Amino acid sequence: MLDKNQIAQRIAQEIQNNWYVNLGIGIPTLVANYVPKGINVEFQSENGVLGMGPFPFEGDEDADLINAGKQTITTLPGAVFFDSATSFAMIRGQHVQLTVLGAMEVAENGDIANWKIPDKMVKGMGGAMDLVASAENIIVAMMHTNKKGESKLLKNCTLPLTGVGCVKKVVTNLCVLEIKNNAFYLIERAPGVSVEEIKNATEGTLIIEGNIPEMVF
Amino acid sequence: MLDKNQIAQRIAQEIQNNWYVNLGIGIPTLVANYVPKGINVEFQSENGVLGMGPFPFEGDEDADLINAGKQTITTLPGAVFFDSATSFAMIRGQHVQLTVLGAMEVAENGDIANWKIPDKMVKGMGGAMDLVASAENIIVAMMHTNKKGESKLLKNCTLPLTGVGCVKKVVTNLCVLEIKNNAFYLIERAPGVSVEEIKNATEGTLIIEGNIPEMVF
Amino acid sequence: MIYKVVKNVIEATQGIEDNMTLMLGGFGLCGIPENCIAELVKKKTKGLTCISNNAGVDDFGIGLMLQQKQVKKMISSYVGENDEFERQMLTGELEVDLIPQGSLAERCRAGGAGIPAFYTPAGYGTEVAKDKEVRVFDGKPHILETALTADFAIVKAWKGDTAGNLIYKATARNFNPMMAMAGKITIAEVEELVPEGELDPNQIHTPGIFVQRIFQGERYEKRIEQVTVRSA
Amino acid sequence: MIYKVVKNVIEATQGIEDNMTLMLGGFGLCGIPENCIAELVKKKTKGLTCISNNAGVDDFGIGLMLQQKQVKKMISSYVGENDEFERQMLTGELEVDLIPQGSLAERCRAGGAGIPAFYTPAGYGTEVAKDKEVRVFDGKPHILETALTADFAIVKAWKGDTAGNLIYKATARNFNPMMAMAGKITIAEVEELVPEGELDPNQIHTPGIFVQRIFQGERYEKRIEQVTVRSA
Repeated sequence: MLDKNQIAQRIAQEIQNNWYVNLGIGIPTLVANYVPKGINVEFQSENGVLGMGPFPFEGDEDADLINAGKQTITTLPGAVFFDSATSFAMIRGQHVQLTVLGAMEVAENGDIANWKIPDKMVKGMGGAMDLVASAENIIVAMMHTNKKGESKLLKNCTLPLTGVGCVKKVVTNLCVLEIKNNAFYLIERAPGVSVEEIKNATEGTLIIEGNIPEMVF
Repeated sequence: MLDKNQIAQRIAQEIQNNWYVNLGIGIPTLVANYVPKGINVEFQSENGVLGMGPFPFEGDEDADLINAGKQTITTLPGAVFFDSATSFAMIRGQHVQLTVLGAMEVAENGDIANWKIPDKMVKGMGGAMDLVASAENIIVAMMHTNKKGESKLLKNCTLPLTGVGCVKKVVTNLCVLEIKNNAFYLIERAPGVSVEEIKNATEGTLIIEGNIPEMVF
Repeated sequence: MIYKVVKNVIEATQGIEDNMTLMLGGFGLCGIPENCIAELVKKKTKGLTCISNNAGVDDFGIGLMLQQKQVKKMISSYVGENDEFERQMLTGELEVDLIPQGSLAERCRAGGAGIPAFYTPAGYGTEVAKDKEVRVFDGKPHILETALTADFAIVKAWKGDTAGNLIYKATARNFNPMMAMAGKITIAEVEELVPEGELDPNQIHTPGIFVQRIFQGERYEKRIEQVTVRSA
Repeated sequence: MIYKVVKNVIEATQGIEDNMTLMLGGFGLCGIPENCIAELVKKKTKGLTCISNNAGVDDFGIGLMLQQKQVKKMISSYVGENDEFERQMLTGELEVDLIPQGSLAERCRAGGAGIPAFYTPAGYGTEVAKDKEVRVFDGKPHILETALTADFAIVKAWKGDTAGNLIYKATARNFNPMMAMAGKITIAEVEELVPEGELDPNQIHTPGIFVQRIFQGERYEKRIEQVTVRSA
C-alpha cells in the first residue's frame, strides 16, 4: 500500500518532458518533489505564476508570493507572473499539459466530485471546475477508500460533480487505474497489494486484463 | 464656412475635463491641436497607447511608436502601452468618453457609413465598428456635402453601414447638428452661413427651433 | 494627464453606500485592499454584495466585514478559510454564489471589456450549469456565463502613479486587474504612489483609464495565510 | 525551465505547409515578424490563410507574400495601404474576411483562452453581422463572434528569454500577445534573446507557456509607414 508520498512519486512518473503542469492542493503538491531526472517541467499555479520553485527558507517568505494553496513559495529563473484571467486562459486554452488533483469520488465514466458535501462542507470549487473541464490529461491522486472503508471509485458519483467524463487516470494507495469505455482498467498494483484487494475496494466496474504488474519506483 | 482645422477646433470645444478621447484619422486627428486651456484630456489610440503627445521632431521618430493612422507619435508623462485586446476592452467597455471620427454618410436616425464603397473602396473598417457600437459620445467630423454638392446628411445611408443609430452629434463645414428623434437638430451655424444654405445642403429631416446662433471660437 | 489622487481612504471610499455591489481584489489574503476594507469595517456599510475570489479569514480581510454582518451576498470561488463564513452560509444568513475561479476572473474581465457574455466549458454538467444555456462547440458542451460589474471595484497595487496607472507585485496581481476594469468607480490603494511619468509606460499592468481614485495606503500588514518553509 | 530556442528562422518555420492558417502579429508595419515573413517569401509556401490586422504594403510585410500570390485568404480589419491587395480582392483572386479590429483581437484572445464564442456589440446592424446570431443584453443588441486559432502564430517581440517569455516595445505590442496565445505552434522572433532569469518575472507580456519556438532575428528594417513630424 502506498503512502501519500509514494502516490505522488508514482504520479511524477507520468510527467513527460517539457510539460507545463498544474498541481492541486494536498497530495498533488508533493508530486513536485519526485520529478524524474532529465525531465524538464514547469509548474503553474492558478493564482498567477509559472515556474514555481520549492518553498522558501525560513525568513525568506514573501506575502506577495504564494501558490493557489496560499502557501509561501519561491520562483525559478524564467518564472513569470500574470493575472487570474490570463492564468485561466492558459488552463482553459489547454496550454497546461497535465492537471493533478485530489478527489472525494471518481466514477467509472470519468466523472469527478471533489468540492462539496451538501450541508456539510461548502468551501467552493476554486479553480477545480475550470481545470477538469479543460485539461487534456487529468490524473487524480486519492485514497482508494474512505475512512469507513467504502470505495471512492464508484459506478456513479453521489456527491455534487466537479466535472463530467474528464478523468483519464487515477493513482490511489492501492493501484493505478485508467478510465475508458465506462470502466476502471487496472494497470498496476501497489507493491504487495493483490488484485483481489483492489477488486474488493472498487465499487465501479473494474477491468483486469492479463497479468497486472507491480509498480516500479 | 469652416475649413478642416476649424471643424476640429469646434469639436475640441465639446471635450470635457478629464475625458479619455479617441480621435480617428483625418480631421479628427487635428482636434488634439485645439483642446481648450484648463481641460485635461488623454488621447487613446486603438493600436495600444494612452497619453499620446504631439508628433516627434524630425530625427526622433520611433518605428515602434505609432498611432492608429500609422503615424509616428510621442507620448506624454503618464502614458501607457497595451495590447489590442485591452485597447478594445477600453473602447467596448465604455471607458473612453468620446470618439471623434469621419464619415461618408450620416442618417437622421444616427446611422453612420464610413468604411466601404462597394466594388470601389474596400479598405476595411479597422476599429470604427467597435468604436461606434460602444462609445457613449460620438461626434462625426465631416464635410456637409460631397464633391458633387450632394448632401451627406441623409434620410437613410446608401452605403454599407458602420453602425446603427449611434451618432449623436455632427460638426460639418456648415454647422453643428444634434441627432435625436430621427432628425437633425440645427444647433449652430458656421460664421457667415445662413440657415437656408444649411437647409439646402441637408437631405435628412432638419429641425430648426428658434434662432440659430453662430459658432463662437 | 488626468489626475486621480484622493487624499486618503475616507475620500477614496466616499459614495460607497448600503446595498451596493463591490468587487475586492486579492487571492486569499494576498493582494487585498487592506486600507479600504478597514475603512468599510469602520463605516459599517451594510447589505453589501461582495465579489471577491475568497472571503478572507475570520479576523482579517473580508472576514472582518462578515463578523459585523455587513455582507448580504458573497460571489466567490473558494471560501474555505473562514469559519464564520461557513456558519452564516449554512444557516442561510448569507447568500453565496460560488463560481469556478476561471469563470469568475473572465466574468470580471468581460464586465470591464463590454462583453456581455461568453461560453466556457467550466462547470458543464455540474450544479454551476443550473439554468444556464448549454451550447456545443466543436463537439464539446459549454455553458453561457455573463459579465460581472460593480458599483465600486477596490484594488490593491504595489506602485501607482497620479494618473492611476498600476503595477502589481508577484502573485498579488491575481484578480486586481480584471476587477479594476469592471468597477463603475475603481479605487486603487497602492504601497507607493509616484508622480506621472515615473513608471515605465511599457510595464504598467493596469492602465489609468480603468482607475478613478488612487491613494497611498498605510501600514500594510500583508498577513500570510500558510507560512510554508523548507528545512535549511 | 523548458527550453524553446531554435537555431534560426529556417528551423523556426519548419512545418509551415501549403494551405495552412497563420496568424501574424503587427499593426501596419509596426511589430511585424520581418524575419519569418522573409523566410515564407523565400519558401514560397502557398494557399495560406493569413490572420493579420493589416496586409503590409506593396513591397513590405505580408504585401511581399501577396505579390507572389501565396495568400489564398486574408482575415484582417484594415487593408488600405496595399494596391496589389485591393486589386486581388476586387478581381476575386483573393478571399477576404474583414473583421472589426476589436473583434479580431478578442477572437484571437478567445482562441487562445479556450473561449469558443462571445457576444459583442461591434458590427450589429452591418454586413459584418450577416448570418451571425443576434442577442439582446441589457436592451442592446449584440452579435455572436467565435474564436480564431491558427496552425502557426508568428509574433515579434523586443526581448525574449530561452523559456519563451516575451516583452514587446511600445505600440509594437498590438496583436502579438493575443496571437501568441492562439497558435497551435507559436513562433516568436525577438530583437534580443537573453538567458532565462534575465527578464523580470513581473514585467513579461507573454508568458513562455504560449511560445513553442523562439529565436533572435536579424537585421530589423522596421520600416515606418507614415513618418510624421512637427516643425522644430
